[in-house]
Order: sequence, then C-alpha cells, then structure tokens
Amino acid sequence: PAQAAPKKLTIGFVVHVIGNPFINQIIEAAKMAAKDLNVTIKVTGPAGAEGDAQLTAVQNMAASGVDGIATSVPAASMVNGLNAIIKAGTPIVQFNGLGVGVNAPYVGEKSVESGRLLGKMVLDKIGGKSAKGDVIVGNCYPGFPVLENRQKGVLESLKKAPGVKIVGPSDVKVDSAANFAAWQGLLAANPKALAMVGLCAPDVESIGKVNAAVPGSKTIGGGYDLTTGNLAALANGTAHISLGQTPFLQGYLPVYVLVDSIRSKTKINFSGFLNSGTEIVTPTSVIEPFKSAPLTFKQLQAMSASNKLTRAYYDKLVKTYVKDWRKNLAPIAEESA
Amino acid sequence: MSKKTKSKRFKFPEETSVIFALILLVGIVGSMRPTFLKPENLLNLAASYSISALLAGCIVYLLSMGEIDLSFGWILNLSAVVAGLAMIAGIPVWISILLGIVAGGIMGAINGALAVVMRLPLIIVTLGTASIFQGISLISNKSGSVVPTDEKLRANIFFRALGGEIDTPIPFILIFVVFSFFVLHFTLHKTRFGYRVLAIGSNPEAARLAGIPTKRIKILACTLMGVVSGIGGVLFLGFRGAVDPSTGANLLLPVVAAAIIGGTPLSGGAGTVWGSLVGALIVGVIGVGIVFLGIDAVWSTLVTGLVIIFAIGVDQIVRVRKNRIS
Amino acid sequence: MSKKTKSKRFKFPEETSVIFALILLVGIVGSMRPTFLKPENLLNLAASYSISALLAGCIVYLLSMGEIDLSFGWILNLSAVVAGLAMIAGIPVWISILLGIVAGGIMGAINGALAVVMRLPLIIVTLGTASIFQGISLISNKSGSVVPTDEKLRANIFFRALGGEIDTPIPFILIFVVFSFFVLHFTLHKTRFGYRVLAIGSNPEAARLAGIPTKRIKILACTLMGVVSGIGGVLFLGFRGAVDPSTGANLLLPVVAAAIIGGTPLSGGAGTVWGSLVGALIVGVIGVGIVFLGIDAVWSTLVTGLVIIFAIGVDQIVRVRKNRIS
Amino acid sequence: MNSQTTHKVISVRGLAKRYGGVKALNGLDLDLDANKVHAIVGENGAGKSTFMKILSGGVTPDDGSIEVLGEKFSSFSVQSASKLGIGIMYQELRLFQHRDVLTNLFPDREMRIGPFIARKKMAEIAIPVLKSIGLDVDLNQIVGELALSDQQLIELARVLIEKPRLLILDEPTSALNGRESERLLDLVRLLPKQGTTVLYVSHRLDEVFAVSQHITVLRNGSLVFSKPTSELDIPTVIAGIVGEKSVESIAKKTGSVDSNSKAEKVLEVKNLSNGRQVVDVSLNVAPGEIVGVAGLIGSGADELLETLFGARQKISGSVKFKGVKMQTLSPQNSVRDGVALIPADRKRVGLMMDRTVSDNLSQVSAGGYKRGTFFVSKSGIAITAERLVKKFAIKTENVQVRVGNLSGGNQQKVVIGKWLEIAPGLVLLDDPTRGVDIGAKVELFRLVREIAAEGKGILFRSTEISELTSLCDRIVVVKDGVSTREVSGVDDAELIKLINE
Ligand SMILES: Nc1ncnc2c1ncn2[C@@H]1O[C@H](COP(=O)(O)OP(=O)(O)OP(=O)(O)O)[C@@H](O)[C@H]1O
Ligand SMILES: Nc1ncnc2c1ncn2[C@@H]1O[C@H](COP(=O)(O)OP(=O)(O)OP(=O)(O)O)[C@@H](O)[C@H]1O
Ligand SMILES: [Mg+2]
Ligand SMILES: [Mg+2]
Repeated sequence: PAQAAPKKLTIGFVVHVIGNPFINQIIEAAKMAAKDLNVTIKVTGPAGAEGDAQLTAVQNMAASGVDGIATSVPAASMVNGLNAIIKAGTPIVQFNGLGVGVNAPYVGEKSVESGRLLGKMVLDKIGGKSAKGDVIVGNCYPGFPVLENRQKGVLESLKKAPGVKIVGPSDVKVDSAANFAAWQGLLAANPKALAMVGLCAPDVESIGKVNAAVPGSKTIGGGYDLTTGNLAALANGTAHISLGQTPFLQGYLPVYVLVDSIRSKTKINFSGFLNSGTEIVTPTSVIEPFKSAPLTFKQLQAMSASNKLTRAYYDKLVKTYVKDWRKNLAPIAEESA
Repeated sequence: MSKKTKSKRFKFPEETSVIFALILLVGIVGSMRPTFLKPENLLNLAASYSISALLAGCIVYLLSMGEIDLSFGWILNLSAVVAGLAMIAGIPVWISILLGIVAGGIMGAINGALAVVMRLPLIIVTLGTASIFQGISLISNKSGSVVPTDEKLRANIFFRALGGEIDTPIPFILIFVVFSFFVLHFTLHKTRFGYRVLAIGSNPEAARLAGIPTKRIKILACTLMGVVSGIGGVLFLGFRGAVDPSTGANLLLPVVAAAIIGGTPLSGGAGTVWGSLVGALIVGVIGVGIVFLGIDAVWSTLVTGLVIIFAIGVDQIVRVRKNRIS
Repeated sequence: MSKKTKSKRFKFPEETSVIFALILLVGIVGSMRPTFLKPENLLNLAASYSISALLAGCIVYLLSMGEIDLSFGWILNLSAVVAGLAMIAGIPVWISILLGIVAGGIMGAINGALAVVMRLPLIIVTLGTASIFQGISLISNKSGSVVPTDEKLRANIFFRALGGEIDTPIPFILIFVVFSFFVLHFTLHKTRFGYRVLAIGSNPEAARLAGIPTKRIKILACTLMGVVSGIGGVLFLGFRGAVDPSTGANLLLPVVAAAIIGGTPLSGGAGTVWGSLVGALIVGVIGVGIVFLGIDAVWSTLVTGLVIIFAIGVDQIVRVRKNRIS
Repeated sequence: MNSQTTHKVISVRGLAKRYGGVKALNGLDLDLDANKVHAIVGENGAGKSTFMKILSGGVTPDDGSIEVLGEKFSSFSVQSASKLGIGIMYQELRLFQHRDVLTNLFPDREMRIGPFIARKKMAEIAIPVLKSIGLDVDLNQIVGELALSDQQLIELARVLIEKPRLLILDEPTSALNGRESERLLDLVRLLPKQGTTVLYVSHRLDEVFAVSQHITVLRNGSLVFSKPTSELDIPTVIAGIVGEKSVESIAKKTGSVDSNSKAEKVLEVKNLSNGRQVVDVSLNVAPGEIVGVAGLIGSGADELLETLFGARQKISGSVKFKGVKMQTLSPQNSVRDGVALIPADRKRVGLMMDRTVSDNLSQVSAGGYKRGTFFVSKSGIAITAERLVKKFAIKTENVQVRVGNLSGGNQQKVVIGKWLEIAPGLVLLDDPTRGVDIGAKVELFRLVREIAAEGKGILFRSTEISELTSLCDRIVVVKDGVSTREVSGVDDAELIKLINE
C-alpha cells in the first residue's frame, strides 16, 4: 500500500503479431525494462500481422489511459492514427517496424544496411567479387516494408559480383511447411546454386533442412533471426550465416526511452533513429554490436533460452548505450541509409 | 379467433438475443473499467470497427444466398490502391474515389460472372480471385504502401471528415456506416432485389422455376459486395490516409464472424443486416475490452476464444428462451 | 431396358476431372523446367504437402456432413506442443506422441460436444475454440518454440524416419499419409460410420428418422478430425523437429481449398477422400511450380490466383464433358 | 379365437398433439384390429400424418396413451418403434438425395462383413423387393437423379425390406400412375395374410375401397368414425371427411370448346424435342381449352411440360404462344409471358420450405413476374397471402407460419396459389392434385375450369386417369417421347388401352 507515492506509470507495448518467437524475445526484454524501471507494462497485439488491427489496439491502449506506448509500425496506414494519439498527448516510441512520418523516435536495425551486410557475408563465402553462378533470394512476404528494404540491400551487395546471377526474389511463404517446400523446389530447380538467401525468420531453418537432404550440398545458406531452429541449422553446418536484430535492445530501449522522457517531462514528439544494431552469427563467430563483450556460439544458444543470462549479458549496454539514448539519437534518414 | 390475437402479439425482433449478448459484454467490461463506458470511447470503438461492420452488413446478402466471398478483403485493398494511385497521379479526389468504388464493383462483378459462367460456388471462384486481386495490388503498388501525401489532396473535405479533422459529435464515418445499414437493411427486406436474393438462398431451383433471373441476381449481389468493399477501401484510405499491401488481409474471419454471430445462417434463405452490425460490435468489444482490462498478450487469445463461446452461448440461450415464450 | 444397359457401361471415377487438372499442371511446369519432373522432386513435393493433404482428407468428413471446422490448425499446433513438452519433460517419445494425438482427439471431441449441446453449426463453435486452442498453446509454450533438442530424443526412430534421416526410396511420411488415405477412404465409403456421416450430410432430418444417432456421429466425426490433426501435429514435430507458436496458423485455407478443389461440395451429402489428396497436390504444385519457374515474388500471388482459376476451370470442363458422355 | 383385445394392433386413448396454436390431434380414441388393411382418410391437415409419425416414434405426443402390437408404447423414439416392428413410409419423402439407391434402401440397417458394408448381400435382398413393386433402376444410381415416382417407390421398397409387423403407408401412391398404384395395391392386399397389419393413408378413395378392410375417418384431429369397409360407400366416407360442407361431384366436362375454331391458339407446339425424353411432340391448345397429356412412366409426359416451360432445354421444334414464336424457352421468359408451371415435386422445386406461407405465395408475383414492383412490402404480400389462403382454403394458423409446417396437401395448395396469382394465360399443370384432399380437388378443378372459361389455355398432366377423362376437353397421348394421337370423350378404360397399346 503505497501512500502518497506518485502514481506508478503504465506503459502500453503493442506488437504487430503475437506468438512469434522473435517478437516474443522483444516482449521479454520490454518486461525486463519495466521491472528495472518499476513501471507497469501492458502487452497486446493482433493475432495476425495487419496494420489496421494493430492501430486499433494502439488506440485502445491510449483510450484505456496508459502513460506512453511503444509500438512497431509495419504499415503506413497507421501513421495518421499514431500522430493523432501523439498530438493528443500520449508519447509514442516505435520499434522494429518504422512508420515514415510518425512523430516519434524509432528503435530498430538499419534495414537496408543489414541487407547489404548479409549480401556481403554471403558473397565473401562464395568467392567474393569474382564469384560466378546463381544465388537464390527468397522473400516470404512480398510487400512487407522491412523485407523490401532488406531485399534492396542484399541485391545491392550481390550486384558487386558481375558473375552472380540472382534467381528470384521468389515468394517462399511464411508458413513453415510451405516455406520448406518452396526452398526445396528452388534448390531442385537450381541445383548448382552457390547460395540461398532468405529474408525472414523461417528461412535459415528451411534452407538448412533442404541442404541436409542433398548429400554433399555446397550451397551456402544465409538469412535472418536467431531462433532456436535457425541456430540449430548453423550449429549442424547446414546453414552458414544468420543476422540477429538484437531483440533485447528493440524491447528494452523503447520502454526506457518512454519512461525516461515521461519522468523527466521532456517531449519526444519528433522523429529520430536509435540503432539497435545487427548481430552477425556464423557457426564459428558471434559479433554483437556496440562493442559488447565477446560471445561464443554456445553462449548465444544458452542465452536464447534464458532471460536471466540475456539480461546479465546486456547489463553493460543498458548502463551505457541505453542510458545515453539521447546522445545516440540520429536523424531518421540513417535507418535506410 | 385466437388466430388473430396471436399474430398481433408483440414479437421480439430476431436480433434481441445478440443485442442482449452485446449489452452483457459491454456491461461486464464497463463494470470492471468504468472509463470504458465513456460515450466518446464507445463511439471511437464503433468507428474503428465501422468498416468491417459495413462489410459484414453486405456479406449478409451473399450468406443469405447461400454463398461466401473470400476475396472482399482484397477487393477493398485494390480499390483503395486504385483510388490512392489515381490521387497521386493528380486525378481530382472525388473522381479518384469514384474510380476506386467502380474498381470494386468491377471486381465483384467478375467474381459473380465467373461463378455463373463456370457454374461453381462463389467460394471456389473467390479462392482464386482473392489471389488475383491481391496480386494485382502488389504489382501496382510495387509492393509498397500507397500514400497520397500531397497537401492539396489532404485538404479535401473527404479526408478531413474521415480523418476526424472536422469535429462532429459523432464520428463522420459512423454516421455514414449507420446510414448504409439502413440502406442495406431496406434493400434486403423491402425491395424486389432483396426478395430475390433470399428466394435464391431458400431454394435455388424453385427460384429459377418461379422466373427469378438467378444468374443476374447472383452477379448483382456479387457486384454489390464489390461496390461496398470498394467503398470500404476508400473509407479506409480516407480514414487512415494510406493503404498497405497487407490492408484487408485479415478481414475475412472477423467480418464473416460478425455476420454469423449476428444471426445469419450459412445455409442461405435468411439474413439479418442489423444483426451483423451487432455482431461486428461484439467482435469489437471483445478486442477493445481485452486491452482495457489489461489482459496480457499471452492470455488474450485464450480469453478472446472463451468470450466468443460465451457470447454465442448467451445468444443461443436467449434465442431458445425467447422462442419458448412466444 | 435401356436403364439396365446404362448401368453396365464403364464409368470414370468422379476424381477423373481433378486428376486431369493436376496432370495438366504438372505437365505445364515440367515442359518449361524438365527437372521438375524428376521423381525425387515430385516425391519431395508430395512429402512437403503431405500433412495438409492428410488434413484435407479428413475435413472431407466434416464437409460431407455439411460442417466446417475452423480450429484444426490450432488443434495441430497444440497437439504438437503437448507432445513436444512431454518429450522435454522426459516422458518417453512414443508415449509423448500418443499424448499429443489424444490431446488432439479431446480437442476435436470438445468441438463436437459444444456444437451438439449448443445446437450450433460447427463453424460458429470453432470460431471460438480456435482462439481457445491457440491461446492455450501460447500460454503453455510461453509464446516460444517448443524444441525437443535432447539428442536422445532426436535419436528416436520416429524423428529419424520423419526427418528424412533414414533413407527410404519414398519418404516415410508419404507412405504413412497414403496409407492413411486408404483408411479414410474406406471408412467413409465402406463402413457404417461413413454411411452415417454421409446420410447426415445429405438429409439430417431423414437421418434422425432412420434412427441414426446424429449427435454421437457428429461428435465422433469431430473427434476424428481432432485425432487426425493431432497426428498431423506430431508428424509436423517429427518432420520439422520443433513447433512454433505460428505453426498451423495458415493451414485453414489451403486445406479447405484442397478438399473443395478435389470435388467435395460444401453442402454436404457427398465427398471424395482421394479427390482431396489430388486437390492438396494441386495446391502444392502451384506453390512449388511458381518458385520453380522463377516467377518473381511480386508476381507470384497473381499467378497463383490465375492458376487456381485455370485448374478449377479445367476440372469443371472435364466434369461437364464427362457427364455428357456417360 | 381369443378375446378381442389380443387382436387389437393399435389402441389409442386421448391422443393429443399441438403445434403452437394448432391442434393436430385433439384427443383421439381409436382401436384397430390386427392383420387387416386399415385405411385412414381425412382432409388435408386432419392429423393423419401426425398420427402416423407418432406411431413411428418420429413425433412425441403431448398427451394420451398408446398400445401397439400388444405393448405399451411409451418411449417415442424411432429406434424403439422400429424394434417393435413398426415401419413407415413417409408422405414427405425422407430420402438421401445425394446417395445411391441401394444405400437408401438400408438406411442405418446396412449389412456388414466385419466392419465393412456388404453391398452384395444388400443387393440380393433388395432386388426381389424392387421387382415385386416393379421398380427397374440401377442400384448405384444417385437417388436425386431419379423421377419423383421412382423415388416414391424406393421409399416404399425401403420399408418393405424391413418386413415390419405394422406397416404405415402415408399417401404411397400420390406420385404414382395407375399401373404402378395397382401393383402396389396388389402387394398391400397380400400383406395381412403374411402377418402384417397395414395403415394406409390416402386421398384416393377408389384405392381405399379397393384395398382396405376397415376405414377410419379423421377430422380436425378427432375421430369421425371407424368402420369396416363393407359397411361403407364412397359418398358416406366423403361426407365424413368434409363434414357439413357439401361437395359437388367432379362432373364430366362436355367438349364445349371447339378446338378446330379459327381463333388463335394459346399454344402451338410443333415437333418439339429436348434431345432426351421428349422426342417429337406436336400439340396445340385453344383458348378456353383443357388439354390432357397421358403417357406411361418414362413416356416423357412430364418432361414435356418442363420443356415447354423452359425448365429443360429445348433442342428443336417450334413453340408458339398466342401466335408469337418463342425464341428461347426459359422460366424467366415463360413467367414474363404468363405461362405457369405447377410442378409435381413441391419439396424440391416448388417451395421454400423454411420460409413463411406469405413469402411462398408471393414468390412468383413479387419475385419472378415482370409486373412485380421495385419495393416489396411485407404487409403487402401478407394481405395478398391472406386472400389466397382464403381462396384456396389453405389450412394454416396464419400466413407467417413456416410452409414446411403445413400438412402435405396444404403445401400443394400453396404452390398452386402462388402461380395462379399472376393470372397466367397458359397453365401447365403437372400432377397438381398430388396429396390434395377430395374437397380441395373439386375446388381446384372448379378453378381450372374457371380459368379456362376466361379464355386461357390449360395443359394438364395427371397420374390419375379419371382426372384426365373428367377434366379434359382433349387428351394427347404420348409414347416414347412422341405424341401419337389425340382423343376426346373417351372413358377411363378406353384411355388406359390407348396408353398401353
Ligand atoms: N412440425 C409442425 N409444426 C407445426 N405444425 C404442424 C407440424 N406438423 C404438422 N402441423 C400441423 O398439424 C396439422 C395436421 O397435420 P398433418 O400433417 O397431420 O395432416 P394430414 O392429415 O397428414 O394432412 P395431408 O392430407 O395434407 O397430408 C396441420 O394443420 C399442420 O399444419
Ligand atoms: N391404370 C393404368 N394403367 C396404365 N396406365 C395408366 C394407368 N393409370 C394411369 N396411367 C398412365 O400412365 C402414365 C405414366 O406416367 P407419367 O406421366 O408419370 O410418366 P412420365 O412422367 O412421363 O415418366 P416418369 O414418371 O418416369 O417421369 C400416366 O400418364 C397415366 O396416365
Ligand atoms: Mg399428411
Ligand atoms: Mg412421372
């Protein structure tokens, strides 16, 4: 029973889809931040990724009287609605999906840049600029903004090798069974492909399984996200590169920014970019952003299953990068630079 | 003469049971979070769900004809894309709006014509056309969002009214949708077209032999669905100011759910337009209520399911009780 | 006496038309990319779509009873979660598998019992239970993937066979599913249970008057759907080695599409189990064929839609032609 | 001979059944002897079918007691009734339209080898039964594709296969023609000797007298009388059925219309063919004329009417309506031009079973007819419906009752009413008296004559020869899809001979 203590803050956290392991890591990080900062957090999101249902959820959050809202913005049609909420006085921070034109800071990876990075890593593995042959690119959800940006970056890097012929981008579907079948078909149609590059969470795992089924396959597999299945594919050598989006920062940082600005009574109704960095993971090395402590593949796997380990690992980053978020705030143009 | 008295006895409208379920739900959420009951909150809730309510009101036509359209979410999307691209291309706003609605009507007519020519149920045809409309949308918006940003466009009264920039005590979109429901209800139950739709749904062969032009009516009903989806599309564009490639992707289930929770059977021959409005509101209250009560995302899906079962259970119990009384 | 002679004339099976459509599609893709026709490629394709084929084979039971289950994707998910968590908890693999399948059966039975008790169509009930099963899955897997990683588990023959680690000329999962299709076909067309299912779908009132325990049969058919979804769940777990919270989310449309493309009407009274297998393969060939031909992601949705319309068009034309001949 | 009670197969006391405000059965007391054919007669809606359904367990009564086959009948379920040995052929066919003939003959009584259905065994049992009722169909044919008369015979075969001790036949011949009916009657007459008691419900009194040993008359859900057939004659029974109302006899029509007159024909058909059942039919109908169509089963007589209406596709031949050549025949065009087809199969193509009487009665005038208005008002169609209910004496609580809840004969009147409402210039009557009671039939014939007298044309097909001979000015005989001859002024026996030659 707190007496005259100031009212405990409540933060709304709205994701674009629930029941997605990657998003779930973000949610866990947000909850850790809420605990650290002693605020209440309300998490919600639509069952399927669609902007309008999500915007409705954000509006409902605002109507229910939360003090600030963090939300991903996967759809341009959310922009006006979010700005209306901001105008009415509820601060918002965006994460993971950027709404161009929303008057709120954005926490996320540099989507085009991460695509470039992936393209470059793959290119290095298949022989650099002198590589000759097919590289298959798959997009699981054509039209999804982040994926389109990543695709742009991947293709940009791969174009540096004139001998590389891009197959695709093909529609490889989100559903894991259909995703697997699509990659299987792609490799069967292009058996001599040098590499397979996916842009979504299920791809690395599917590519690994497809590779495993072809004895002696030398095709390089690369993609996104550090899900358990993807890490397993890296561990058994059937896939080779996966980029992580530091879900910890994507969840922790928005809550921190909201609470910090509310408590210090400063407005954050302007756009800006807070880079959450890109993790580069191969079976032999893990490169974490922002000069974090070195990490082995085994440690990474252990971390992906434990909140405690995760929080402990990122403690230094919380005390520096997160705390100094104002200093790290960059113009939004950096996101897709 | 007991016959006479009986027929004049007061009859509850058939929507009674589902209205009761709605009131019960609102009451439960409101008693736990009184702010929920604030008029502006309820109005905003209704406004947020007004587009899917409108679609539910129209899919009642198809359901009562014994058909289902799987493509209307993508008709909505493509219509909005057409209107948005037209605006970006500099075509006057009102004409762009019209173009979007006409595009919707054409898509609906294509659905109907294919079903009639191929002699197949609409559900099978729209399994294919849904992908076609989505595909055309993806190609024409180059896999990106369509955002008519030009300030001149946004100064248009259409966008201002829908975007909530013109202050009305009741959101403009809500007024529009309620008006549409009057029209949809009236058309289904008081015009020859509606009469024919219901006759086809009751017994298609009997309708054909009674001289009802079943093919034409089928195409017309599909076209109506297309036009209303097109209207939904431009409303969306105005309401949200942009259309995304995923817009409309998840409309199918909530819209059909609204109609059947509202009391329209899938078997054809009967339908309630007002019921579908109540059904859409029930779907809305469930969604909003969960956020208001602060139910965690992990639990919200389960709670949604339980509340749906609860709502249709209440509906069913009231329905049975009512039939027993009268 | 012309009637007698008619009966002895050779009759094409009713699946002819849809088989023709499948062969045509395979032929078209194959003629453009001959590697598509390699046996191992076709077998792999079939194996990849075998789980949804299995579900399509079983949903035929519900469709021919005039019902639809919207929840089976989540039954599959939750069954796999149950089996996976049991394995992680150290319960022997085979018992875990059984637990998953039993869980599926229980969920199916709940669907059926609710529909019977509430006197509502299954589609309405499963609108709610789908969310409930999904919700329970989300809660029990804490919104994360369930991955029985322990090496001992993965050494189990079940996972090895399904994961493709044991080499058979024909993928093990395919053998299993084809066997299941024989069972499903025979049960529907040669046993009293199947006869009762079809009778209920054809004329529920007549079925009741014939003394068929319609409620029990409805519950049983739903339970069967649950059991088969449960089997699908453990097959998925074995095939993929893990189950994600989104597993099963996108099964509804392709599975129902497979069944209706295969020739089972939504109106009840008739159904073809083998047709649904062919329908599932058509859905698979479209999906894989499009990536095989290297069709750009932006265009793939449109092409999918056009091919679906093409396939059902061929099916329909052959069907009509066939009826005219015989 | 034992005491009387042991011979009672049915003993009913105070049996009552209400549907809403309708008393379908109103305290019925009745005793019926074993091993006899009992006819149950009464006007449409008298409660006959309700009584039969109670006996077969399909309907639970509100009040009263029943003893059947010597046992107290308490648990009203289909299963327990069939265990007692009660078999019923329903008036409204209870067939599985999507399933094949054999499956329909053993609904939930399939024979099995292990868990599998033994179709061969079933066929062995079914074939003789089908033969005995003269039904020649492919056992694998889908029932929905068969003619109504064949379907009715399948329903009959289904119940015969059960070999019940109490056989209930609810209007078994309503869709059958003379020859099929006769065969059925022969069969029924033999049953008591094999230990089966028969309850025979029919509106065809000649049949009733030909087959029964005992006649029970019901009116408004109560017993009027129940007496041995030998003590009764047709007028007495009719009086019992209709009560105080008087019934004019169906007086023979004397050829008052000159079919050779120069006046423009309402209908002129030349060499019509639909490529299937109708091969080459020519006929014409003059204004005010009632023309009959007679033919055996499979002769194409009823398809002829459907083809003329446009419900089936015409392949060749010409059809002139009021002197104007009809280019495409379709129901839409027919309705527009004022041609009505009153179909025989009301359940499948006539009615919207789940809709109200009012909705059904307005289906053509408001839905199909060219002069329908843009707006359709509920009260407007209800007023029309009330008028039609009165005109055709349709027995219904009010016009907002679901049409499926009406008795069979009253449903038929609704079909007739909805068509006559548009005052058609040509009426195609396809067995319109199916299941209609004697009073209503007389009324219907009076109506048909009235319509004809207004200068309209009537084409009339019936399964009852006497209807044709008494109503028609002229009768066209159809054989194997070809119109072979036209006759007028023939009597029943002559016509039968013509059809069969
Ligand atoms: N399911 C029902 N619901 C409501 N009313 C019913 C129902 N079944 C029968 N009735 C009413 O009960 C009365 C008796 O019907 P029943 O079918 O027994 O008549 P019937 O003597 O068989 O007539 P018909 O000769 O026309 O077949 C009719 O008024 C009918 O409308
Ligand atoms: N006692 C009788 N003996 C012989 N024929 C009769 C007798 N009574 C009637 N008929 C005639 O037999 C004909 C058989 O009929 P119906 O018109 O039902 O054949 P259809 O309808 O052309 O064929 P289907 O019933 O297969 O469609 C009737 O038109 C009827 O006039
Ligand atoms: Mg009757
Ligand atoms: Mg006939």
